Amino acid sequence: MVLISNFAIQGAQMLLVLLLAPLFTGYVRKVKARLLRRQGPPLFQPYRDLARLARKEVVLADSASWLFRIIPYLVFAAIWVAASLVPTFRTGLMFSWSADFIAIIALLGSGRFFLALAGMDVGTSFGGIGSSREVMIASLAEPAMIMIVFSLALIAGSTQLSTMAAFMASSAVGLRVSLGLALFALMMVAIAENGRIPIDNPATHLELTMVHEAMVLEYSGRHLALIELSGSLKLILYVSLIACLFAPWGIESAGAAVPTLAIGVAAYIGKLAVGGFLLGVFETSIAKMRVFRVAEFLGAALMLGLLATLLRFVSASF
Amino acid sequence: MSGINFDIAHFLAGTLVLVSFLELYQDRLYALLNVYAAHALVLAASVAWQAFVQDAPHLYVTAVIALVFKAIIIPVTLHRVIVRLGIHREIEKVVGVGTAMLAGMGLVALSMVVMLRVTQNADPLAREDLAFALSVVLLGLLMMVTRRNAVSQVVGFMSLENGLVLAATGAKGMPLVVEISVAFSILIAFIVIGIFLFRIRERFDTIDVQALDRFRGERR
Amino acid sequence: MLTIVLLCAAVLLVLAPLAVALAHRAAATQFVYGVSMIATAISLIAALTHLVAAASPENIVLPIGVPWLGSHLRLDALSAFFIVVIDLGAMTASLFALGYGRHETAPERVLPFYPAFLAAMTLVLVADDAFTFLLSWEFMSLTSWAMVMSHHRVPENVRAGYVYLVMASFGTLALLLAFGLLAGPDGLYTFAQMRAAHPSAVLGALALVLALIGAGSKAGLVPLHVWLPLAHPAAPSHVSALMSGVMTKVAVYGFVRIVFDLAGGPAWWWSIVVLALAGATTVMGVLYALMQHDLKRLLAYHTVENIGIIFIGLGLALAFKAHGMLFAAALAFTAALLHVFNHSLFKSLLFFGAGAVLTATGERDMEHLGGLIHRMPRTAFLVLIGCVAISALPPLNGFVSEWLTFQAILLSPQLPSWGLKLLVPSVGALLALAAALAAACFVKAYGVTFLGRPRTRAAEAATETDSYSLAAMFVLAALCLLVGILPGAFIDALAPVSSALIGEHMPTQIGAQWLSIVPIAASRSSYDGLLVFVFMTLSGTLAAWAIHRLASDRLRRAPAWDCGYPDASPATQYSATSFAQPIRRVFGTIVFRAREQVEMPPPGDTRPARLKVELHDLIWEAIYAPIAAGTSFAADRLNRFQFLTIRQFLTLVFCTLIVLLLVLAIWS
Amino acid sequence: MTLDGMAMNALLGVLVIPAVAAVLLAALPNYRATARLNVVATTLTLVCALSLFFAKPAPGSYFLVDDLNNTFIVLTTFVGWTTSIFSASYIGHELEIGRLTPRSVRFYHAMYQVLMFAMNLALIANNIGLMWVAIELATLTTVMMVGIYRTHEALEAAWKYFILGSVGIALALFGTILVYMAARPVVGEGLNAMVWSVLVTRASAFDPALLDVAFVFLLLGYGTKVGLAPLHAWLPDAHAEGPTPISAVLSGLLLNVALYALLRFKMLLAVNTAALAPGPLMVALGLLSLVFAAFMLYRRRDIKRLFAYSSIEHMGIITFAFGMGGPLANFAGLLHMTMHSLTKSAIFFAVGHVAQVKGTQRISDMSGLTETNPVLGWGLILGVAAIAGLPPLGIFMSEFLVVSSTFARAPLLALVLVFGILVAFGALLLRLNSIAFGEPRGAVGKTQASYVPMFAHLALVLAAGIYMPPALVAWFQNVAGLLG
Repeated sequence: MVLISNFAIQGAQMLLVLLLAPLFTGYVRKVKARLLRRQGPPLFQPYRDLARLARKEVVLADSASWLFRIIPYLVFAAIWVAASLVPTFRTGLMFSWSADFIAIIALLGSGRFFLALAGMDVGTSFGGIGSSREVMIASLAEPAMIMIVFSLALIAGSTQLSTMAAFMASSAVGLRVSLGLALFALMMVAIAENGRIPIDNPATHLELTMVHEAMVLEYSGRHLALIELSGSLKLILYVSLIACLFAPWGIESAGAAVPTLAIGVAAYIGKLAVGGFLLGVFETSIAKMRVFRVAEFLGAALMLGLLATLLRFVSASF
Repeated sequence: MSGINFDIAHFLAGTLVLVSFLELYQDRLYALLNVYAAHALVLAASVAWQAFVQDAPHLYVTAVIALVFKAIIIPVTLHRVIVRLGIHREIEKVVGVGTAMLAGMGLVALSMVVMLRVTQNADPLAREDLAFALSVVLLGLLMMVTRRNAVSQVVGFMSLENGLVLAATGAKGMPLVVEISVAFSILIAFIVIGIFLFRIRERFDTIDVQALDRFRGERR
Repeated sequence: MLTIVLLCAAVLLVLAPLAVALAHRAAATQFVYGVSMIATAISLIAALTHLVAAASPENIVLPIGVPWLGSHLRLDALSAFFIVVIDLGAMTASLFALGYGRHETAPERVLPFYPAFLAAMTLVLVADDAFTFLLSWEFMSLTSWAMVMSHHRVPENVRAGYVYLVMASFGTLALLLAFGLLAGPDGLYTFAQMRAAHPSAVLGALALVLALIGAGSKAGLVPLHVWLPLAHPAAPSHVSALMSGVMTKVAVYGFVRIVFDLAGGPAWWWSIVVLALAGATTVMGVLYALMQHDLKRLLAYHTVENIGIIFIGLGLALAFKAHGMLFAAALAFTAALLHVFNHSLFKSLLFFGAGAVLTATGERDMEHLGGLIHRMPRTAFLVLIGCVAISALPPLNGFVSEWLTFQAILLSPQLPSWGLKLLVPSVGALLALAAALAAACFVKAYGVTFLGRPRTRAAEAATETDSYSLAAMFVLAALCLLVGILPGAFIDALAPVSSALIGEHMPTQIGAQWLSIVPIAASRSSYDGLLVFVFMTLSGTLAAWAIHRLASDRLRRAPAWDCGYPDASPATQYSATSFAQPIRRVFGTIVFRAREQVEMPPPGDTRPARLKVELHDLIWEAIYAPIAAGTSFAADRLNRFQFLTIRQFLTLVFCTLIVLLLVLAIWS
Repeated sequence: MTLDGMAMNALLGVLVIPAVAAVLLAALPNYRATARLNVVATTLTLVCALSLFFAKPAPGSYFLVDDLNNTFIVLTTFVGWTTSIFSASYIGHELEIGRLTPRSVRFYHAMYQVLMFAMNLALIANNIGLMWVAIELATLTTVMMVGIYRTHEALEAAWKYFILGSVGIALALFGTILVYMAARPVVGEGLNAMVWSVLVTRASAFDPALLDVAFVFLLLGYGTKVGLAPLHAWLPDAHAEGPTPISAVLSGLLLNVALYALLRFKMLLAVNTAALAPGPLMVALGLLSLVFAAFMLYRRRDIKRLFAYSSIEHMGIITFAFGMGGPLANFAGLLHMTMHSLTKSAIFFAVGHVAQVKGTQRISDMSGLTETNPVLGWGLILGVAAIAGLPPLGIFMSEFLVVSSTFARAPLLALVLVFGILVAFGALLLRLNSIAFGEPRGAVGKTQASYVPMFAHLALVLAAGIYMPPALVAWFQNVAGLLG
């Protein structure tokens, strides 16, 4: 019985993030549009886009290989698995122990690895630009992320997201310098990883400064749909990550009864709304930076993370 | 051994050192040869004296060799060689006479210091003799390294060897002395012939760099 | 078991002279590699049984070597584990060479040394006295040197061989000093005696430094790594695989044997030295690799990086051991050993791939390759697995060992000493940085070599490699996946090693729920490669099925879109150099004093624009160039003594005499 | 006939056979016959030397056979034997190309035997005067042979060797006289005061000061023959310009003989506690020679000169080892000495053939030897690997023992030693690479080389590196004990 309910909850979580992801993307777009005094596309536009893309036929470059065709599925799988292991409305998910925080980062890493390969596959100059810039950004973002993990794990005494979230929700945390630094770094990394302004602009094409879009330039049809979907999944993943670590309120602990779960879900959706709004505000209020400024931006994130970790190492009171 | 014998032996050895200094002082080849003859003469005398005092007749042989071979034949031959090869008569020195002299003094002092450490129970004659012999040897070496002409270097080597004979004869009852002196005479003969053969190379140290490179077989 | 291992080594040693005799026969290649494969397979099984059975050490003393000493041989858990690593690599390499060796131009320059090399490595691992150890150690260098010189007509290879052997004997001399120290003035050369001697702190410290120099120079620790990227690529590919994937592990073994086993209890600052070097090695190695466009050299530099990762684990183990935190020490130590195993797997796999590419195209330079995935799909697939593994991405094996290392780092705040408190997290950051950069580097390597469009005729004409090579690569790839999804079994196999050297071992992993690994406690951290793998396959196939079923599965081939700049020329693709440009901009300017200058001809001028990139190998310029210069300066100065005149030589003699006499005079 | 009598005969045989052979060879005109006779003579000598193992004659006032010189005698006669085999083919080739005339070959063979005689005499002499005479004889004969080609370089080299040698002779004699002087008050006048076996028993009572001075002179005198820097000047040229068999004998044997003489006197001083320890002097000269020669190796362009300098280097190591003393170091020194003789002569065999094939001794004119003459090339590589102390060859073991035993006693010295070894290794490898590998250059003619001696030596070196027969070991250890 318990087993089944656990399965059910795990499945619910997977579906939840999958279904919410496009909506969240649409929501952020909407927010940005409103802030720019535009009407903006309807909230559910992303779903329509995905559906249309999925129905269209795939136009594949002559020089594309078999790898190019399976990569979208690989990327989607990696990111979906990662997203389904981040506690959203309830900790102690059934399979949460199968991959801790570090493993989740690494899963995202594999997703990026394959996407970058896809950029190189067709053998076009744009794809190359995209991939090389993507790996450059990643080479700074990942260590920063690991540092953040370190500092948080040292506070919570675990790299297990459920445990960490539970600990954060408890009163034992208190306000800590390292927490602040980690949060700040995490936000910077999240922005970079999701290719948001000021690192990259998801809404542009044919611009020499684009990164993510250049990589996936050759994709079309269902492949493109999957990649768009994984993009939204990644975004929602990061937001719920920040939510569960720094705003763990309302996350139901393991073994909570079904009706109370509804509260958890509600809280989660609330957090998403806030997070999306803040993201929109941030993006509209800042200008995109030159590609090689990104290094400094992420370098700063890395330093913040390292500082947080060092503080934790030096004394447990930080 | 009675005092007088000791004194004479001592005197002769001392004279040998003195003559070595004279050699060091010369700057003409002929003069040098003459001085060397004197050197050999003194050696002969001292060896003979040793033969007498130790009543070791075989030492007379050495004395005779010294007298005939070193004091007469060699100088004459070298004289010939110089004439025949038209070696010019200047002795080319690396360092000036004065410096050489000072160095010589230093060497004599050194040999004294080294030898006088020898404890008294080794008999005094041997001790003094060794001191002088060592200084003669060192002076000979000094001469070899401060002279440029082949001939004067040979003379240096020969006076070095005189020092050895002095030591050997001074060493009472040492076997093989004669054989050794003979062997050395042959050695010297070789050297003289050598110079004769190597007439192209009047000096042991040429300043001609190409020649060096050619001969050393490097840098071809 | 030991006897079996020794017999296999003996067979290999006998094989060497046979190979000399047979070298010119047609069947020689098949014969030599076939026999080597069988021999290594047998001793692999023997060592594996010894390791898994956690049997007690076995000793044998042969009446050879230093006369009054004999040659002591010993098989304990540590050597058994490393023999497994060596023989696995050797076996697959021989299998690969069964096919690859056919293309060898001068087999008589490789065949005799190959089995001798394998035997030497095995003997190093079972040696139990200093003489036998060093003998086999240097013999290993010698034989591998001979194979590096096999293509001796290429001047670079000759230079590589030179640097290699000089560095090798430098390392050997350092180890010799270390052993001389541990053995003491009356020559107690057996390891048993050294263990019994319990060296003092100072002795131990000196031994550590010397071992770091000796073993480090063989393993390729920065700054002693310079020979490695020269020598490894120069050898035939299966030998490169052995040198990179396996011989460096023998060096690690040497370090572990001396520092953990012989040198007595560690002092806490040892770990500082080791960790600092290891951190530098890790990042420098991968940065060097990123700047390469020679495939095999890139792989060689990655060996440097991975050696760094291994030494990070060892350094942590030292730190924990010094502070008596044996449990954490066991974790770090196991992580290091597991990475030893993993690296031997995927590095051999990748070098085999490079070898296959080399035989198919005759090219090592990535800038002349491309699009091979179309022409050699199987190789491409297997190499891809290797790339994912070495980039430490789940669910493959590379990630597991790095994950364990991270877990060990997370335990280190309990370390009391301040130096470590500051050093360890920075090392962790370096490790993370290296991991990310490695991924970038292999995106570059794989993308430029196998993906895109062929850049030269040679790349277009490539054909799939032979079945032997494919088999060898397949075995390794399968193992990479296996270790990735079932790490628990392998960790348990390492338990006897760590309990022998650390005195403690990680909790038994088999039996944790769903075959996950739990280094400390389930609440603290756990990872389940199997489950992640299953999840990914499930969701991937699910998505594919759903879309193909519910939406469309139609597909049309067309020219590449490329934002509407259709350009047929493959020259417009991103090259390896251009791919590395952003990272070069970010890191290279400091680490390599990288300078880029662009010559842009004025409008109307038809000359092509040129981009010149200038890189400096600062380590070479700072350390090795001065040494070379100094040597030749001294040689020139002293060489004047060859050209003195007889008189001047006499003067030398005279002066010596005077000096000695003066000594006498002053003495009294 | 009694065992002792047999031993006495063997002893005489070692001397008489070469002497007789020398006379015969001087007389016989025919080349083939003389070459054969040469080999036969050396073979017989070897047999006699070997028989000395089984029965040693009682020490007389002139002759002495103990473990120490037994080692050297056997080594000398053995290398002399193999070298005579090698020289048969080598000199044959020299005759063909007309570098040597039949007359000079006769002279050469005669001199070869005289040299053997002199060296054996020096080794078994119990009388320090006799020993001196013998070594000088050996020197003079080698002078003759070095000059045998009558080329300008050869004469130059011979002349230099001659002059420096003579000075060495003089110094050594002075030292000998001093030893006599030291001995006389204790032992009494006459022959006994020069008999080593007597001296060594009474040396403790000798006047230390005299012994000190004596040792300084002997060190310089015989050190000149050993080729220790800075007394080495004659050695490279003599090796380079003489016929290769002589280079082999010089490096392999004569240097050893001179060092042997030094060791005898070192043992004298070791007995006398008041005298200064000879060790430090030998250590200093040894290290100096090692480091100096190591750097000199880098600028060599002539292949024979290259290996001549490597001989200086190894003599340095050996002297260092004996200077350090102690069972381990002495054992290592003896082993190193034996291994060096075998290896270096093997290398010179190879080099001789290489020079004949390529028609030059210039390293820059020979390249890719493993392509053009594989057997020769790999033989040379093996030889250089051995001389560079790479396993599993013998010198590795001796260097292992020297370095490891020294480091525990005098770390700094060991560091210098290691430094020198490494520098030398770098130079040797550099040259080896350019000779054995790379695009083949120079003439690629074949030669009727006799590879047997070379590979015989290398096989021995290899065997010794892995397994040493207990008899040999016991014997070395005994000698090491004698050396103190």
